[in-house]
Amino acid sequence: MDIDKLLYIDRRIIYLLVAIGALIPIIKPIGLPVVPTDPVQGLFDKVESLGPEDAVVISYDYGPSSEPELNPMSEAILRHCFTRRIRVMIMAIFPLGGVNMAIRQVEKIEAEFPGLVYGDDYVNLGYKDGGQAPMKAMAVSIEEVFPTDVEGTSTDGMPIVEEIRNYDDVALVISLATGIIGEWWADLVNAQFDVPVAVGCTAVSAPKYYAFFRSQQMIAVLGGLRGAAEYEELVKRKYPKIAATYEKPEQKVISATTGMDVQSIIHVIIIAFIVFGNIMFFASKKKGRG
Amino acid sequence: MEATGVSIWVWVNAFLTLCILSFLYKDNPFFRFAESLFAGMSLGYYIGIVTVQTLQPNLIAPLKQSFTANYNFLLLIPMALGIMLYFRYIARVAWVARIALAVYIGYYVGVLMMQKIHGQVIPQTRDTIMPITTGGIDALWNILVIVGVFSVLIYFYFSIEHKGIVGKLSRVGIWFLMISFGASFGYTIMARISLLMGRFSFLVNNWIRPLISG
Amino acid sequence: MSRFYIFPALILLLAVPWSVYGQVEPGAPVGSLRAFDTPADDGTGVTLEWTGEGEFPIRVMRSTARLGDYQEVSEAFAFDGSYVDRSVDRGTEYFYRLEYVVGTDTLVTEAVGPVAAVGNWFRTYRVVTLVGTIVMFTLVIGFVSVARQGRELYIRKISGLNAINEAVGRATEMGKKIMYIPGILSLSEIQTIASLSILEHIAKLTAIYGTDIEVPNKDPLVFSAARETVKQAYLEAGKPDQFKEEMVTYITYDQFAYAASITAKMVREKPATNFLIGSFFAESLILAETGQAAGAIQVAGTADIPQLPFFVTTCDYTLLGEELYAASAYLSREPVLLGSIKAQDIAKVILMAIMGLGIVMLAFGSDYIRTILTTR
Amino acid sequence: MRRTIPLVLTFVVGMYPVFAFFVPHNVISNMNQRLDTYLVIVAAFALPLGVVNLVGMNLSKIKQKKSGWPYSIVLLAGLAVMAYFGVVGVITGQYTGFHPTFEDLFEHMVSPLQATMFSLLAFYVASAAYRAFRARNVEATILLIAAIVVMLGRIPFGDMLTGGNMTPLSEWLMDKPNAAAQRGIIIGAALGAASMSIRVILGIETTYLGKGE
Repeated sequence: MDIDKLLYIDRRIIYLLVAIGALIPIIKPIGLPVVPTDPVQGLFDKVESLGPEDAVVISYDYGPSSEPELNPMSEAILRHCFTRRIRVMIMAIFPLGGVNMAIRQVEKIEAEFPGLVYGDDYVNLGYKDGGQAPMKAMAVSIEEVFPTDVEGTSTDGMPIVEEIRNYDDVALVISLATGIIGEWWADLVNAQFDVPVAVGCTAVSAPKYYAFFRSQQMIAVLGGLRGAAEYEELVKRKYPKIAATYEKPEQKVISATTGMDVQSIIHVIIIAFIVFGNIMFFASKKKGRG
Repeated sequence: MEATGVSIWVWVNAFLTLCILSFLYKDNPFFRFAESLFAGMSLGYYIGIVTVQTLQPNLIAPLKQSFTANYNFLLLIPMALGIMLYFRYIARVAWVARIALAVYIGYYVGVLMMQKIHGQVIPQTRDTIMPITTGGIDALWNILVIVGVFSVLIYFYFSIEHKGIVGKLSRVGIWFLMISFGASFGYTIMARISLLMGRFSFLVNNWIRPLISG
Repeated sequence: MSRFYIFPALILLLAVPWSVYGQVEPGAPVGSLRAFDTPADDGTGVTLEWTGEGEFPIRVMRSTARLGDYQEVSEAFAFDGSYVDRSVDRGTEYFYRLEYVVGTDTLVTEAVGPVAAVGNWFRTYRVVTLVGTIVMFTLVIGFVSVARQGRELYIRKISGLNAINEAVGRATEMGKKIMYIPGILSLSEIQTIASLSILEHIAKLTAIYGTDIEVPNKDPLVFSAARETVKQAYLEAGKPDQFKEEMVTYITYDQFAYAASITAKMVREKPATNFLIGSFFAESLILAETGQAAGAIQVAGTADIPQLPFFVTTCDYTLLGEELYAASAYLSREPVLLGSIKAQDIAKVILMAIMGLGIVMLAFGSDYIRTILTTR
Repeated sequence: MRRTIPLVLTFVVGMYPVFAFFVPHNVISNMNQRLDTYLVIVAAFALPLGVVNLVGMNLSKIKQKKSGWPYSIVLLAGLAVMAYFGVVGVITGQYTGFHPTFEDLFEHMVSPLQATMFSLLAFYVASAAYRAFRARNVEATILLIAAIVVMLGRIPFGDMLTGGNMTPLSEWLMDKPNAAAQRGIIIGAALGAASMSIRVILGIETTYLGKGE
């Protein structure tokens, strides 16, 4: 057996195994449990401390390509806020499809909470162009930044918009973000206007955000699918009613917990390859010396 | 648009998905087709986005509405700067394009500088000031973080040769960087797999399953 | 605490809030109402302060005349002690009073006013940032002028710079082309500007050695500036005739379509060397891994921290964060720019000293330094 | 003249946001908000610079029948169709937003292409990990161990294997040594960016302008 040849195996073998690993649980979910961590617990506790008299801004700062990671997160958070009857203002800063994410998510979850009144308990303000500009302007007046909601209806007279005038009335901003926007909420909005900010991000940004989490510029960081699965777990534990939603078959296919099965399998495949590569590496070194 | 119980769009979607995935095996005409289509369509998409989401609401609509209200005539300044960019095509006046670039770059450079100093340097410096005498394990971890920050900063110190004590500290800095890179890489794998799941779950649940079940 | 406020307080004196005091009514749940222009803002707020205890509900009332019609602005509790009215019109004079219910009677405090919101000229809470900014400017200007006077500044060898020259050399030996990818952000990103000055250096080398270079772009402004840069480099190297328009091209504005085109080029045209220098996002690994598989030597450089692990694992050399900026100053050939690297170093020393001092003071029970570094 | 005007402008416009950062007065802040939208407009005008280049290159490819020229037709067709449906609403005033076909084309063609290209990363992280994580020397070994610990800590399987110890360990790694290193890079890179900004504002760094007169 030629060890050197094994050391440089064709990448395509790795690709094939990864593809197979991803397919199996999609066809047949397994369901392994996850353990919640501090950065996620932070958001759960914060939301638990809020009630109907408080308002939360949820900003959809991601596009279609991050859906698999951030949708399950958004669903768990929306369900949690709606169950606690916290007032929710939904908006989007991400230019490429952020508003579509917001629309689809709100449509999906609002159907589960028929008791809530649009314009009073929650509102979807839609997309605002300009990145940091609207984020800054919201410190003065949210209504001026969003004169209409996502449907083009005037927000003038909507109780939630009348009462939640600017960041002073907002208890928490949650940004579901890809790329740099999550960071803006921390180093711009939190730094300049002192509003607590929690960020749910793709797993790529999370390592950097641990530094922001430590300095409490972000009170919570939900990193990727794992973060979503943890939040799902926390919410399900506390609220059996929400847990029941996740048992429905059509929800099961795309929940974060199911997704973790795929993750487990592929992570194990990659680790196995790394271990194999190192064994071969040391074997070839030995051979070289011999 | 219902073909075999699956809409034609799902077929298009699935076809393009497979075209791109085929690149993993090797470069081939299907990938080349999808790649060229992608380049063209995406640029066309941005032409639409820029027109509808930027030029229409921020420039065309306000100017059409009223020239004087809300100082709308000031919008002629960015418009003029934008047009100056095209002076590049005429050699004799090409330098005029620099004016637009100068304004564009100048502004963002100023904005970013303040954001970095105010939003990153100061808070991160502040947060490195941590208690080290409280006793217990937390104090130990705080010392670890402080050592990490200092050694990484020393690694980035350019004015001294990295020899002796400075060399040792910067070596420690490299270790910290390596832990961070390894950990971040390991952490990120999850994000990348999620993306693949999204595509596979589309192929399986929206395309193949309906085909099989009729 | 009190020591820290001396400096801002001096500045505050320049914009002393004009405040008016109300009367304390004996036995009332709230009293000592005062209203003043909210300091250090853009003239959109009037701040009210009062003394009071308990969760006693009160209403903040406002009118434009002392004896006029008072409208409710907000509800509050006695123990809140303050409220900022952000619904004012700038420059309009208002009168305020608090209203509360005892039994069946609605009682009011004495009205205070007139008070108007005006724009202020300094954000007192950003003194520390101002000091930091001034220090940074001073350091850069100072060291650049020292360098200008011809004084030698020692900067250690940055190993990434050798890697750049070697990578150009390898492409020349192999007779294959060099691909230079300037990141995917526009000129609004500082990294892109740094990348352009590194590109200038590399283009000069390729002009001298007669190596082929290609710079595919995602951002149209960068495209236009990169073409200018490369053209200029060929001119300065005395080979203007060797510059070809096709060297700097535009691909598309979409991140992933751009990545698809570049990876296809890497596989089909097999460049000997890839430079990935600038601001990168998720496409970093798509590009670098494909380039690696295609057998190219790769040098990367970015300050986008999340992408560093991918470049470090797939490229032959990576300029990490600050090294990118240092390299661009180092390579731009002008010795004065070395002064700015020195300035960065001194800034680091100052920061480490502040951190060290803060940690020691904290150990002795004083969080003075932490407090002054609190930003808003 | 040709160099002085741009440099003076860079200085004035660059100092403005610095000034506005410290001065809350409405005269300053109003203008600052305007500048934000203005520069987005300037950037929008830049897009044709790229489009002209791309179209020109592909047309000449087709004319000269260079290898792969049929793909240039695909590219130009995609560009034309998408751009047409993108701007037709604004030009005719028929739609306030996008033509419905534009949204369909995006959702069923552009978006899946983006997502699939993005998803290739799942394969690339695997192959990069296999190749790069070798215990060649001290640094590489640290990199390797940290990666494996965090990978195991992220998946439920890791906890099953170690009786629940993997999640806390990987969290510790992320929260302590990782955060320390990240902080070091953040501070360093921010200082580098700030000093680069000052060089640009003061006109010391001018590559982006081109050097000629």
